Amino acid sequence: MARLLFFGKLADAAGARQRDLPLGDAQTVGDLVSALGKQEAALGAALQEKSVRVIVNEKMAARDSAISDGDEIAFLPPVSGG
Amino acid sequence: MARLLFFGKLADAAGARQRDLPLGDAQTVGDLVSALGKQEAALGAALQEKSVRVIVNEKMAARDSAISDGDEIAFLPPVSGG
Amino acid sequence: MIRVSTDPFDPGAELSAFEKSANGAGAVVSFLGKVRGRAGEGDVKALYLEHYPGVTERSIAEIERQARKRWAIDDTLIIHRVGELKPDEPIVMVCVASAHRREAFEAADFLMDYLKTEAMFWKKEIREDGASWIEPREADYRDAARWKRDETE
Amino acid sequence: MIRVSTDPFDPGAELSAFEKSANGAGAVVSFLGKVRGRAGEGDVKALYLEHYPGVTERSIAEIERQARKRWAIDDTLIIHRVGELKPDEPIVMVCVASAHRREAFEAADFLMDYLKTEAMFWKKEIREDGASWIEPREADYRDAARWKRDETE
Repeated sequence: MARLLFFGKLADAAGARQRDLPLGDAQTVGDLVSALGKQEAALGAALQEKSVRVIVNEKMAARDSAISDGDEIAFLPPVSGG
Repeated sequence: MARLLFFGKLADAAGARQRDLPLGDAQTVGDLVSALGKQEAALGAALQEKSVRVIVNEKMAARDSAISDGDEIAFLPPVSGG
Repeated sequence: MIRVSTDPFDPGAELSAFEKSANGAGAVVSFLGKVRGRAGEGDVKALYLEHYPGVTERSIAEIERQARKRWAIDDTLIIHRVGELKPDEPIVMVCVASAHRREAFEAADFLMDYLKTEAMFWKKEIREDGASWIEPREADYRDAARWKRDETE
Repeated sequence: MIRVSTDPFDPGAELSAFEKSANGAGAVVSFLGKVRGRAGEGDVKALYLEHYPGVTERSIAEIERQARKRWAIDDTLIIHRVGELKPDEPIVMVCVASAHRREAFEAADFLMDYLKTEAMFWKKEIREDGASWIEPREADYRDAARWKRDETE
């Protein structure tokens, strides 16, 4: 089980700001996004956008970063502060 | 009689911030500075510096600007605000 | 100091405390951003700001570290509101104290450009006719890019 | 608003009043200059500032007019102390409100550069070892020249 966090417009796409999910066969961030896309095409497409950054356990990660049970995996759309 | 105003270091050179003075033969700012310089060489030299600006009756003036009785003639060294 | 909070803040009181604690600095530049009541698409009823607690604060600390590397800064203050904000409410404030005004101006300018494009906030605009998530404008990216250009010159 | 006065002013209170009256502006930049207790030549006991009443205020109004011509400014506040000032006392404050932060930053920066080199003030530094009239540094003239360069580009 991993904890997924969705920020900004990605929370709208996911229908929640947070989701606890069994990782199944997914070994990387990319695997996880693909698996999600199979169930929810719109969410998968939103997460696949190049502008979306991924943070695993509060550290910047890439699509091929390894993930495992207990991880906190955050998906970040382009920021807009100030 | 004209009123002369000296600002900043020029007041030190003149020994006063203000001086009321008969204009005598002086018809321009330049004449007045020359006449002052004959009595007070240091003051004359200070007023003659190119960086010194002259304001007559609150309007920017030049060395060849005409002056007459009742004028307020101000001598301004380089400014330093802020 | 970096403060991310749902609590409103008072810009005058913040500047007052900052400039007093920065005695000796000579130059203090502040930037204050307030919620605008009008956007391109109509009247704004509110903004809603989200952040990633912990990670957001560290992203700001990293921006502040970069500023301190580039300019001789005595002190900084960075405040950012999150949650729901109404028009005219202060949303962000940056103060920089330095010995010289040029350094203070540039560092504050830099901090704001980077807060707009790098700090981890997400902003939703709530209008009469609906709501939408805001992304940096082209001009914001251009502003931030000025500092990168400088680095390579 | 332009204010030249021997009275001390409170930067926090000034910013507070300014930003509230500038509601709708979105961006407020302030610059605060304080008397520094150290100069190149030693400890500064006090500054003494002179101005030419009436003429000085008009020279500032002319600088402000130029700023409004160049940038979309909602409002400005320019405060300058004269008379005797002690270290750490606020000496000058400039606030600019605008719809956009870039305009507010540039206008405040410009106003300060011109206040340093064009506004009619004369400043005497009173140190332990004597007193001397200050003139703008080479860097001040260079800073002010940036804006003239821009005009011809």
